[in-house]
Parts: sequence; structure tokens; C-alpha cells
Amino acid sequence: MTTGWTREQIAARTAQDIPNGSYVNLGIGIPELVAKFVPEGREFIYHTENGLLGMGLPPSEDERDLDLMNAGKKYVTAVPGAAYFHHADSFSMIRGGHLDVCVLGTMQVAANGDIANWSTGVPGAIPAVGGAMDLVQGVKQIFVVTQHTTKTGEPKLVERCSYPLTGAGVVSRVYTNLAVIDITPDGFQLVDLAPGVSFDEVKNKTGTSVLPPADNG
Amino acid sequence: MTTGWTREQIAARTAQDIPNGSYVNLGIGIPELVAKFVPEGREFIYHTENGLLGMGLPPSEDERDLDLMNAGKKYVTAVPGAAYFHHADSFSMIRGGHLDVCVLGTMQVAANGDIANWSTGVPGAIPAVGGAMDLVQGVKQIFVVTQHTTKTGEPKLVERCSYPLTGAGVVSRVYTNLAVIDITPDGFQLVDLAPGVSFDEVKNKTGTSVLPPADNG
Amino acid sequence: MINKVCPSVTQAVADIPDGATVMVGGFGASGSPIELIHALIDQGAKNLTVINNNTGNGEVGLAALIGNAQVSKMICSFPRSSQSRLFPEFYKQGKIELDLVPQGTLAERIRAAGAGIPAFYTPTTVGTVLAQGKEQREFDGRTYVMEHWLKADYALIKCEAADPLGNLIYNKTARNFSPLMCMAAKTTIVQAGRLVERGGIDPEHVVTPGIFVNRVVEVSEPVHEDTLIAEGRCYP
Amino acid sequence: MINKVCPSVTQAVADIPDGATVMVGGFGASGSPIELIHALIDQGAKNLTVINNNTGNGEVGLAALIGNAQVSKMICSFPRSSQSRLFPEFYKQGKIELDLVPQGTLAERIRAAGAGIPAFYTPTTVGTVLAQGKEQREFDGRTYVMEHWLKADYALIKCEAADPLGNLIYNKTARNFSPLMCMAAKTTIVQAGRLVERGGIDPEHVVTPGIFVNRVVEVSEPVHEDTLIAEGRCYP
Repeated sequence: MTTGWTREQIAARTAQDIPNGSYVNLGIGIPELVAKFVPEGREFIYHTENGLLGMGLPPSEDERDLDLMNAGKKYVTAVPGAAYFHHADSFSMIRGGHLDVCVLGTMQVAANGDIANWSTGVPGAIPAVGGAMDLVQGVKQIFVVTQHTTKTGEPKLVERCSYPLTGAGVVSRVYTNLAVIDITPDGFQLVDLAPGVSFDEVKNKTGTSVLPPADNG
Repeated sequence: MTTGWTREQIAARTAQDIPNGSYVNLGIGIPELVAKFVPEGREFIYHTENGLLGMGLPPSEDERDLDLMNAGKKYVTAVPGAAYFHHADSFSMIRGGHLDVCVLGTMQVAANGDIANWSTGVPGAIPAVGGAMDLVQGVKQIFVVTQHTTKTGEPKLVERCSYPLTGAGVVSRVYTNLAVIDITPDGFQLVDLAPGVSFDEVKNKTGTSVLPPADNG
Repeated sequence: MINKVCPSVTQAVADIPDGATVMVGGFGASGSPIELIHALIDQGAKNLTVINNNTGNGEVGLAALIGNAQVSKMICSFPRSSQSRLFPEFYKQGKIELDLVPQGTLAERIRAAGAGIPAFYTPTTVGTVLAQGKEQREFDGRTYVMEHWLKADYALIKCEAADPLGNLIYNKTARNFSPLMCMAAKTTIVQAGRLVERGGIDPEHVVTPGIFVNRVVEVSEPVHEDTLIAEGRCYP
Repeated sequence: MINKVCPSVTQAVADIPDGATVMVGGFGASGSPIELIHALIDQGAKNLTVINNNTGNGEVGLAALIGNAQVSKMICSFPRSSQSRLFPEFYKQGKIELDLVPQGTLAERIRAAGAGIPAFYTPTTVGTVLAQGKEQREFDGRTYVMEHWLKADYALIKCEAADPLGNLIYNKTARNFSPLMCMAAKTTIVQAGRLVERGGIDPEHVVTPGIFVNRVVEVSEPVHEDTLIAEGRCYP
């Protein structure tokens, strides 16, 4: 039985929380799909670390320029009103707090907002960090999108990360196939449930406690 | 009786010591005249702090652009091959050690290479430093051009500066109306005498000892 | 669609409160956003801290803002100039505070604010009175001074052309501090000589990307400080 | 007249000695100066420290330089990629050292070297293993890590067009680290897709001013790493 959101639906749900006019950096994987689900009447401007603000869709074969790629090294296009710049300017946008939202995938996210998405810490593995540690420290809001559990059913939302951290206390909100969950000073707190998913299921599949939704009445 | 070099001759003598292809920043006053005396077969590229590499001559009335000025706020032109940039890039050129020569006027220069050219330290005077402290720390060679003494006959080449310093131990060589003098670990050392000037006159008009020229035999 | 265009300089500066820190682009007359400054004079915010390389000339633009007793503190590298009269007058009367910062340090501190760098080291001012009281430290055998970022609430900027996203290009040496100030202010307000359509600036030629800009007003024939002074003009 | 044009890539890289630190422009395949790297392979300098965001792909360009056992240390942010085979092989055999630097810190450290800033503070890596052993400090209640400048003896750079003074423009995201590396290396060597006459680049559009460039070689139809890999090419 399938319950909850698909990858596309997670992305669409995430896009709902991004205000019009936001400057957005999308990580690889589900985060990339967010660009497909921009709500009616809104526009986001996409930043890619390698020096482009105003990233557009992948090019057709004809319009491909081998020098125009995104941070994931895939060919992209530039929208009207785009700008190119060098890496120090690009990371000034990130580290100077100018980007509004960064949407990232993860291996683990903790109830205190810690995120671990760059290394399993396995000895001998080749570490590779890219711009992840810059993004989580610099962007105003860090949204994590992820399956609620690993393929083997282990929780990815945990009390404390066991993998090496990308950043400590940096995540605002988590979007999974089961739910939307805020990081609050008191830990995880439910915002939304995916269709057909119960709060109990979310609690069972989370590695630590999850608070019920805030009473906004 | 006039002895020694005119302002123009001081500038011309200074220009002789600047190698072909140098990136040069010229201060206000006699330093500006250096640009008139570039030796045959050489080319210097002029930098102005306010964001231009490849500064050219003052414009005619017709070609004047009110937005194109030098650090002294005089209208200038740009030569073919010039580049405009912002202030952080401009001072990266200065502070990153990319400029070869800076020619500055001064109030005092000391035997240890200290220079004082920004403030008399008089209480109540409005201090103004501009880019002088950046230039003296960043440019590879600091040449000072100055009259040997003040209008009232006091030495400007001194044992230690009495005015507040612009920079400590930064000057390479001093060009005056009487002589060219190096700053060495042992203090001032004569390089050249202006026509009709004796070493004794130079010594008498200098506020501390001056060594005879190095024996290059 | 994103559109940062604001209909008038009056509206563009309307929310600047008393006590704000305001960066003003320009180096002397070149790049000075005269119309925005005059709108700020009309608006009347007081007790401002202003960051600019200089302190204005004659009785227009930045000098007029000082003359109108709206500025309680100037942060600049060169407060004297041949036609600067109002700042010296206010300074000598103790009506305005001065924080003197070397030009390169001023530029780098502003850039640091925009780039998220709270502090950095520079050799500039080492051995001088301007280094007194500052932390010093050796790297590779040379002494450096620690300098902090310099942020602002607002930046008032003049550019040659802008698009509705806030992408900017400048004219010649009118560029100077402006791209840095755009990065360092919470709210960046730009007067553009030309407003072009989106895509009207080649992405390779953009100097200030729109992410650093909040409001754009077209001022299609901007006055120039030098011209106003030559004409003996005063503001208001 | 100043003329930085060099007749061949062979001559341009001839003096790079064993043990040199070499910055290589490019982000993945985009902006990678393949012809200069291949000339360096032909030249044979050993024991190089190479600074690049990645570690090359396939068996051409930077990967081939590593494969030719000329690189003893890589400083980079992302040494893994889908088509990176040679670096992992050398790394696992202990034949090459890795200094992993976050991408923004890498860019800023290179810029700092060019700007004369020996050290600066950044929040990047705070709370992670990459901050271990680094000096940390609080500013305005937040913790930052101190990072040092990163200099090089040489930079190998690819650009779209250059003039004889070394003024450069780039193509799209091929710009990436290159303008920073031009500032940070003692000797900057550039391969330009087009050599234009002096004045052939609008002064408003220059990205790298010539002061940061030492040698320019025209490589008018540069190969692209992605194309070479798609064709299954190896170098030498």
C-alpha cells in the first residue's frame, strides 16, 4: 500500500512555502523538482553556486552551451534577466545571507536542526563537501526534503545525527513523503500530514519524539 | 641662484626608474607630472583608486564625461585597453601587491622609510586619509617625490617623522629637487645629485645623516 | 513576475527612519545619487549615520543633507575637499561625529558585510595612529590589523541602467563603492538613468546582480553634483 | 607597448618547476583550460600541488595530469564526480594527498590571497569536523572559523577573449573560480579563445583586468572536456 506523497508531491508541497520573488538554491535530487511546481502567480529566481542567478530549464540539444552548467554539472539555460559572476561573488550571495531559501536533500536531520548530508564518515571513503557547508550556514531558510526513512526503513529524522554534520542547528523545516515537520526550540513539530498518513505513523517512523501541530486557534 | 631640479625634472628623473610595463599609481602634485616623462620605448599603465586601470590624459571639453574622474577628482580619460571596476577590486590591486610603483608627495620622510603625508596632527584639523595608508602598505615600491625642504627651509628628510605616520618603513627611494636618495637598512644613501648641487648641500639640508653613494665598482 | 520598480524617489526613501545607517554611493561627485539624497532631505529623517567616501561638496546632495542637520555621524576616508564647506563647519561646531577609515579598508569592510565576513586582517594602518586600539596580529612575519564588517540599513545608489529585477550597470568611474554598498545594506534603493526591460542587460555585463537590490526608480536625466555646484545651486 | 602574448601553450608553461603550486580554473568541465593542462603534462613537472574545485574527469585534462603522477596534493571542495576515476584510484593507493575545503571558503581564500588579506572569519564549517583544529571566535554572538589566504605560484586559466594587455572576458558559467585565481597566483597563464586588439574589450565589460595576467596564448578552437570524454579520449 502506498501512502503519503510522491517525490513530485513533496517538491510541490515545498514550493507552496516559498514566497513570491524568493532567491532560491535547489540541491540535487528531489529539491530540483521544486522548480516544476512553482505556484500560480509566483516567481522564484534560481541561484547556482557556480556563478549564475536566473538559472532556467535544461536546454534542448540545439541550445546547449557546454560552458553553461549548474552546480550538479548538468547543462542548463539562463532566463531573461540572468547574471553571471565569479565564485567569490556567488558565495557572497550565499554566505552574506542574500539567498532566501535553500532546499536540500539529506542523509539525516536532527530535532535540533542539525543536518548531515555530505559524508557517511566511513573510513577510506573520499570526502566531498562542495558548497553544502556554505549553503547551510548562509541561506536564510534551510528546507530539507527527504524520504522519511532510508530504504531499509531506518529513520532519517533523528534525535542527534550519527553521520558527520554539514551544519549545526541550521534547518528550519523538513518535507518528507509522510509529513511536513518544523524544527522548533522543543524539537520536531508536525505541520502537515500527507494524505492517508496518520500522526502515529509519522511518530513511529521518526527516530525521536514529534510534537503535535501548534494550536493556531 | 637656482640649483637642482625643477618639479618637471624631478618627475622626469623619477620616471627613469620605472620599468617598462609597470602598473603605476601617481599621487597628486609633482607625482602627476611623471606621466609626462615616460622614457622612449616604455609604457606605464596608470591605476586610479576610484576604479580605473588605464587612465589617460585630461579630456578636452568635448570628450569630458562627468563620471570619469581620477582619485583627485579631476576629469580624465581612459586609454584603449582600460578597465573599470569597483572599489574592492581596485584596492585588491593595491593591497594585494599587484601595483608595481606608487609615486607620492610627502610632508616628511624618514631615514627608516617611514612616511608622513596625511596629517599635521594639529588638534582641531579635520583628518583626511583617503587611500594613502592602503597605497604605502600595498604597492611593491613606494617612491616619494618632494622638495628637499619646506618653504621655510626645514628639512623634509628627517631622522624620524614628527607628523603622524602614513606608514612605517615603506618608502624605497626619495626624489627631491636636490638629489635622489635611497632608503637603506643604514638610512638615507645618496644615489644621484641634481646638476649644480653638492653632496654637502644635500647633507646640510637633510635632517639626519646621508651616506655617500654605494660603491658599485 | 518580480518587479522592483518604484514610481518615485519620494516613495523609494519614504520608510528611512530617524537613526538609520545609510550608505551613499559615489566618489566625490561621480556616482552620487543626488535625486535620492534630495528626496531624503525632503523626507527629513534625522540622526543618520552616513557612509560615503567623502562628505559632499557645495550645498547640494550629501553636503546639503549634512547642512540640513540630518546627519549625526559620517564614516568616510576623506572628509575634506576643495568645495566641501558644510561638513567642516558642522564638525568644528561639534555637531557631527567623524569616523575616519582608510579608503581600501572602507571598501573591504563594506564588501565583508555583503559577503558574510565579520572580520578580516589588513596591513593598512599598521604603525599609525589609526591602528591604535585595534587588535593586531602577525601572519607569516608581517603585522596586520583586524577590521570588522560595516553594514547599513539602507544604501542609496545611482546607476546607468537597471532592469525590473534590479540588475545594474554603471557608467565608468561612477561605479566605485556602489556595487559593494548594494551588497551591504538591508534595503538597497537605486536610481537608474535608464530602466530597461528584463533581459535588456547582457547577463555577462551585469555588475550588480538583482539579488542585492530592493527598489529601483528611474531618474532619466539625473543632475550631476559638479553641474549644480558650477551653477551655484543650493538644496533645498 | 605592453604585449603579454605568448606564441604557444608549450612556451607558456615551460618554466613551471617541480613542486609548484598551480591553480587550475574551471568548475568540472566548464572553464577547464585543457590545452594548458595538456601542455603541462608534456612538460612533465612533478610533485605539484593543484588547486581546483574538482579532480578532473575521464582521462583528459586535470584527471590526466593526476594520472600522469604529476600531482602530489589536491586542494578542492569536491573530489568525487560521476566520471572521476583517476583521482580516487591514486587517493586510495596513498599516492595523492587531499585537502578538502568547502567551495565558498575555497573561493574566498583564493580571493583573499589576491586582495592581500592573510585571514578572515566565516561561519562555514562551524560545528563540523572540518572546523577541527581551526581557530574559532565569536562576533556579535555567533561563532566563526578563521581561514587563511590561499596563494599559488601559477594559475592556468581559460577565457573567451583576451587583449594583449591581459584583459579578459569569460563565457557564461565558465567564469567560476578563474577571475579569483588570476588574482592569487604569482604568474597567471591564460588560454584565450580569441585574441582581440587592444581596446577590443569594452572597459565596462572587462572581468579580469590585465594587471592580474602575465601570459596570454590564443587557443582558438579549444577542446572541451565533456566532448573529449564523450569521444573516449585519453591524454597523452
